[in-house]
Amino acid sequence: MGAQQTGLLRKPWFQLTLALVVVAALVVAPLLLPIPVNQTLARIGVFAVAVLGLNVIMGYTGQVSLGQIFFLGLGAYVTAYGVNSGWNIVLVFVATVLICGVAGLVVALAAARLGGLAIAMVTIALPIIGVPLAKRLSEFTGGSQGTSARFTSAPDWSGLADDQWQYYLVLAIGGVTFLLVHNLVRGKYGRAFRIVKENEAVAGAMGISPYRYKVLAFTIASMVGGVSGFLYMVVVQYTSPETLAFHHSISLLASMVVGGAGSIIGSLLGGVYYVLVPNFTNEVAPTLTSLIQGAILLLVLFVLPGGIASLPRALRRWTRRSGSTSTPGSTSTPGSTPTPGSTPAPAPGAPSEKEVSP
Amino acid sequence: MLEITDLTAHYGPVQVLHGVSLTVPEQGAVGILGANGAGKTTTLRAISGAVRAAGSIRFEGRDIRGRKPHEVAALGIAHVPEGRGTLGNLTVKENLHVGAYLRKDRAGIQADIEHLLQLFPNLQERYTANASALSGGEQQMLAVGRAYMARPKLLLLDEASLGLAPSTAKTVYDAIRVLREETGVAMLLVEQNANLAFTIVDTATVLETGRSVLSGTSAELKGRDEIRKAYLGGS
Amino acid sequence: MGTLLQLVVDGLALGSVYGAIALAIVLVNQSTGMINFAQGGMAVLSAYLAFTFLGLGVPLILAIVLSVAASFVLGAVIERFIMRRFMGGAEDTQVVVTVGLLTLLTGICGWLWSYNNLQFPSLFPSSAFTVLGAAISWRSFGTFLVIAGIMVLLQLLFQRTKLGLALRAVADNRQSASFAGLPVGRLLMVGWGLAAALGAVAGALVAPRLSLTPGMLDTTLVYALAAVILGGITSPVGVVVAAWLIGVLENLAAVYVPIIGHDLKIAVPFILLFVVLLLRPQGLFGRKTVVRV
Amino acid sequence: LSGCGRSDGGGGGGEGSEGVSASPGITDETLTLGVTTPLSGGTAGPGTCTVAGLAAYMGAANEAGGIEFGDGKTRTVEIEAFDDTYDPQKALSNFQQNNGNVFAFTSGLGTPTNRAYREAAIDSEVPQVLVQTGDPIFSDREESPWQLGFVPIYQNEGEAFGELLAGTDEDLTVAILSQNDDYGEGYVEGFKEAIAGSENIEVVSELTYEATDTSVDAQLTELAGSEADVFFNAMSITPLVISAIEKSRELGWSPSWFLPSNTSSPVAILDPAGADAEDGFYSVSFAKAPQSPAYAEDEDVVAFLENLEQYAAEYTTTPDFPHCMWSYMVGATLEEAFTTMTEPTRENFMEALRSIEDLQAPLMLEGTSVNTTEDGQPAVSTVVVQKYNGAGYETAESFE
Amino acid sequence: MAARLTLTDVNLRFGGVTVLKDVGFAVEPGTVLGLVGPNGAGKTSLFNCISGHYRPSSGSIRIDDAEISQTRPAGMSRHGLARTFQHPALQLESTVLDNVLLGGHTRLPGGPAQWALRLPPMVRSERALRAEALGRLDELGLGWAAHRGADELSHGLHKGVELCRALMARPQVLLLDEPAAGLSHGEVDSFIQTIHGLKAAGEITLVIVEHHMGVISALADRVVVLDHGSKLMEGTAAEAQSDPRVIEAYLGKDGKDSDGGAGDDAA
Ligand SMILES: Nc1ncnc2c1ncn2[C@@H]1O[C@H](COP(=O)(O)OP(=O)(O)OP(=O)(O)O)[C@@H](O)[C@H]1O
Ligand SMILES: Nc1ncnc2c1ncn2[C@@H]1O[C@H](COP(=O)(O)OP(=O)(O)OP(=O)(O)O)[C@@H](O)[C@H]1O
Ligand SMILES: [Mg+2]
Ligand SMILES: [Mg+2]
Repeated sequence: MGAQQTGLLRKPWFQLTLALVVVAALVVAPLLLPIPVNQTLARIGVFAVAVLGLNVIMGYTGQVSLGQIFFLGLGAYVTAYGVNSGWNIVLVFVATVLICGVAGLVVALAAARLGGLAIAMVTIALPIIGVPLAKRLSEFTGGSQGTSARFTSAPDWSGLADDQWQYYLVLAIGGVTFLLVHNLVRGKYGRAFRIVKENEAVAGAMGISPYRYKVLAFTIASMVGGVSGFLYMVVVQYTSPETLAFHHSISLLASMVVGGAGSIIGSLLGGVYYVLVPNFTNEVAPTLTSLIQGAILLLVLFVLPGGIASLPRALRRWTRRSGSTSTPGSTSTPGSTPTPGSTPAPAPGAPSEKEVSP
Repeated sequence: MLEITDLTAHYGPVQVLHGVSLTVPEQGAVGILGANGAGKTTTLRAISGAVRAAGSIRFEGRDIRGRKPHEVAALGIAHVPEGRGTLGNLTVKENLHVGAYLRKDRAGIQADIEHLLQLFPNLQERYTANASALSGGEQQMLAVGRAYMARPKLLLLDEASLGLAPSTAKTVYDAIRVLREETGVAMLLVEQNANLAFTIVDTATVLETGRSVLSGTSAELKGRDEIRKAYLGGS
Repeated sequence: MGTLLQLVVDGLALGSVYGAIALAIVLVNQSTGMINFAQGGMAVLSAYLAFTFLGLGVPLILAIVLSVAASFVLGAVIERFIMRRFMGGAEDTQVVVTVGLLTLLTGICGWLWSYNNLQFPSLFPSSAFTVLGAAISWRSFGTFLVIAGIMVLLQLLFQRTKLGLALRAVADNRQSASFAGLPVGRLLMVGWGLAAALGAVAGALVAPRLSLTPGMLDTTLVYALAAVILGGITSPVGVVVAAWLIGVLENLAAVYVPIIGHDLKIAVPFILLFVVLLLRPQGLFGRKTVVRV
Repeated sequence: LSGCGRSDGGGGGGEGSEGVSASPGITDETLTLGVTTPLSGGTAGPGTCTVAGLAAYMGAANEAGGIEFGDGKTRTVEIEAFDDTYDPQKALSNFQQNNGNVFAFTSGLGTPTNRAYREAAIDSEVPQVLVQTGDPIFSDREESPWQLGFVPIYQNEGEAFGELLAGTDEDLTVAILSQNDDYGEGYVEGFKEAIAGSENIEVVSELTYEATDTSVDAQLTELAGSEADVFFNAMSITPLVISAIEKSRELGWSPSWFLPSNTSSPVAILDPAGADAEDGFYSVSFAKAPQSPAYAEDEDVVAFLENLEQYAAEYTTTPDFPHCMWSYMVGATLEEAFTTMTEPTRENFMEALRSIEDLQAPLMLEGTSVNTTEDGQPAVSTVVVQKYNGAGYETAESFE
Repeated sequence: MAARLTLTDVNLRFGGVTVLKDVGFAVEPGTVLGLVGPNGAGKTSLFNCISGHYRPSSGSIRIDDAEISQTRPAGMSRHGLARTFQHPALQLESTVLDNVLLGGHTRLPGGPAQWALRLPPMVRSERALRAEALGRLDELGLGWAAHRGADELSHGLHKGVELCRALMARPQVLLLDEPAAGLSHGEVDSFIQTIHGLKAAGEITLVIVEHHMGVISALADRVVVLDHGSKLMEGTAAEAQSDPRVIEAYLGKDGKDSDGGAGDDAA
């Protein structure tokens, strides 16, 4: 059953139809749903974009970044500053993305020389230093009292309510961001990012400079982070130093992995996780949120170490395995985890056996 | 000593062994031949418990299928894995001591290490270097050396001559032969360099897509045309 | 001059706190190859355990010993039933699992012992003595000594003992280690157990100073990680020295470098880290690992 | 729950043309209050207290049959707490998710978190009252029509100390250590304003620290160098205050201490730090300290502790932070407003809340009271300066 | 004819260890150089120097007229250089096809913005590269594996995929590090055919490190023997195999014996 489903999933016409249905549903939904739901959906969009940015640098390029929240925060501050200074909103958006991009570039030029954990430690410094810095630069940031910018009340011509308008803004901007990143990681650059993640020496031999591609990925991630900051202001309309506290970076990281590292759908699921789990735990027991959230995180990963996005793959493997007759086989030592991968032909064979070539 | 019957194994959903049977007699040396992807490595890994398998694997009369690799090792089976099995962040010296982990005789360990270093002068030179700095061939020597340090009863060699210079390969095989004579260790070896393999094995089994399709003594096999063509290069 | 010396002394005391957690992180890393973000959380839990034993009327030193023992078991159990599942998987996932563990442990501590500040008694007298005009509290001095002692022990463990060698071998390549007969699973548990026990000592040492709360070591963890990277993750001595260095330099920078000041002093370890790593990617004392192609 | 169909923009719920139809969150039997506050994370200690006291108060009121409202109906009051982990975004989310079934938000801790949903609360006309932040904006009626702060604005507390000092004739030097945020800044600002005209008071050293710091030893070492007579301390982190007291003793510096209201508890801070009453520890307060032996027999305190035990056990039973007492007073203040509101609407509630004068809420110190009629001031704007006597605090008339 | 790849006096030291000492040779365009020597002689290190993964302590390395000894690996493709690795270094989580496509990275046009927008030229070039990669895989008999995960292939097959990946760069100079290690005899034969085919198809210059003397004699126009980091001799395969120094240092006393490397009659 699982296999048939996924077979269907691969067909282009099916994918297209599915995509259209999803888009249509997303467009119509806010007109029907209650306000809090729309607000939640919009917030999911914000953090999905933030997770997406993290995925670019970490999920795809393998550079552990604990600084992604800094770019969300920076983006939010730039947006707030621009709006409060009365700039045109398009200009605000462009400035937000550019400033975050430039900041990311500068950081990356230095940080990308490091690898592995070292880069994690250097990037974690961004939010950690960012918080006191934001307080110190209070002329721009409003200091520890934060700053609010309200520019997303629905215009009269639209006939929409604020929550709907904000939702559509997030949908449009976030959707385009997702599409662009999706395109980027499919072809030339996606492959390059992945090999930089896996083996820098090989990347070099393929004409891919690990350093330059890390800088590139970091810059793109920062720009996407900037977009998420802009969207944060669309939805939250207020920012303070707490926005970029480093433990949010860690939550983003957790959301990315729970959603599925190196996966576009995973980013979206990561956003869902980021927003809904606290809502859920608040419903269950507000005094035990930390405990429950930790348990949920462990539980999800225990069941799906590859993140929620790996569910179809896991299902496929599971159905296949229960279909096969002999002992379920898998490596027993922790050392080797065979990744399932897609295997069209039933039996592997040596190349000398021509019968296996399709 | 080792008796395998009807071994099957999967990687995830894919079955790669479809019934492998072979026997290694006490103090015997058996070779496994086969094309790339035939399942040679998988067979050895199944014996050491690194891959779960169905069928029967008996060692010295005991069923060892399903045991953990370290339990299998504790029974006296040492495995030289395919590719870089060395512990990269440990020095050559430390790698050898890890090999001797289950042994208690300090003096014997020291003597064996000295013996090995004589055998492989390269390792002598790089004795305190991290294994990851070694050349491909040197790492292979180290892997063989580490298995040797365990003083096993049965040695599983997966392409032990891979990447070794011809003279070194011969040294290794000479050493293995000496080891066998001295200690009576039995061995099961996978070797693409069949010419080299036949200098040491008594019998061999040919695998094709996960099945044993042929076995016989070295002499018999060497005499068969298809074997010569595919594995020996003799015309 | 007096102030300078005092700042150095303060820095060493603070650095010892960072060093304590850093050592536990090194221990886990050297024996399982992971970075454990939950190390601080585990140490806090251990401190709560000791606190609970105290509440039952057990003398302080015995309470600490009991909590160390319990923590060893707890660490081993966590490895076996949680971390084991993720061995050999993606590193990102492993890190996030430890993050999840941290969240869970913090939640458990908050639930069982509340978020209030609990007063944990110190092993050492709360008085101070003066050397060259610098006041040194017995508590800081004691912590300093214990950490230095553990550092030496760990260095010896890894470099001189068979257990240490086995732990490192398992962290390096589990498959090969198991082929050599190393009981991989058990060694992994021992690695986590030891780290948790060490964390328990650390927790008991720093709890009187930071006062016991579920998030007591959250900030410390960041510093400890910085020390781990700065010192070189393979070297217990390096890590502790780096922790002391961070403690001292951050104090000095806060007072003597106006643009940094007390509010931005947290930038100091990172600037230091960055500069050092550019010159020595393996950290101050770490062994260079060769990446060969 | 309240109409799921689309309504444009704000409010939700049934407030509308008829005027008297009830606001969301209130029925003839119950009224629901929302508290968004940190219940996990670094500020969970005081955060938990902001619910605990309120839960204790309302629990007792409900147990006694409920509160009789000004419209003649008797209602029980339910408290819904939401954890925002001190994250502004989550505070807003909690507000948005729940403003449809919560009558008013109250008692929550934190400046950024309260600010994050302030404007949304104004837009949707939901009361956000008696919140526990000293940020003055919440008491500015022009800017914050649906808000009201509870605790004195930070400036007020600082000012009280400043006035105490300004009242002496001695020449005194002052060292200042403050938290690097609006809390510390407001505190210092109030203090400095009060001493501005006094020639005899001189600030000789002034430093800050971060709320996330693990140590203030370096600051103490630097401040001790100034050998100031008075140490004005605007810290809100318990362990850091303890270690500051210890450190200054180690360094042989024994100034007089000014401690803020939220970090001066004898049991939680002064005892563990081994504070010597001889040094002179001053604090400001408007709440009785339940752990202080002086109040062991006090009626309010006894009732408070009992109620806490009985109705707030899921939050905390040990009032280590003054926020527990404050939220208890919030409960009393709300009750006062409820008894005078004549319509079950939020507007009417705001009106009632804004007309409380000189309410002596339980646990309040003599000389302080709840007063909600003055623009620009929170519900409590007076504090009493107290001095530590080795066991508890007693009111201090002057600085000595 | 000018040499395509020229090394002069290349030295490489790591701390106290000298890995390469004054190594120099030249490779003519379109020819195959066999690089042999005992384990640890420095063959792979020499490759690493040429491909930029190691920076020689001194000496010069040129491709045509360009000095490349200070160029980083990523810059080498501009000089038409590609290589394989002694220990196959594939991206195990991707498919075989994706691995092979990676080899053509530098041949794809456009920057990140163009790719993010999926402009038609990008789509076309990707499609063309894909077709080419599938063709290549078919040629090497690996077409059946194109959509498999790389981790599903055995060690020997990884070697083939690596070769395919290197070829996708359409290199002028190709460095192969023990391409036949771990191949059975029949597979070695087909590997030799593949290289012959390459040579016939166009001007590609090859340097091959191999312990398999059969491969060397079948393919190498010239042979350089390294020992302890220095060049021991240079000549034809036959000369090398009969050189007493080479026999002593490398092949072993009875080096001509067939067991040294599956016979020398493979051609
Ligand atoms: N992790 C894995 N996941 C899926 N399939 C695998 C995995 N490892 C090996 N295989 C497949 O199992 C089969 C047997 O592989 P094995 O490594 O045993 O071959 P081999 O005979 O040792 O080959 P070689 O001579 O190339 O080393 C091959 O077809 C291979 O593609
Ligand atoms: N990065 C490094 N650090 C330290 N030593 C190194 C490094 N790279 C190579 N070496 C040393 O240089 C010597 C030559 O290694 P190289 O890999 O070039 O040998 P090789 O000729 O390819 O041998 P093989 O045939 O075994 O692959 C070895 O002794 C190796 O230990
Ligand atoms: Mg194999
Ligand atoms: Mg080599």
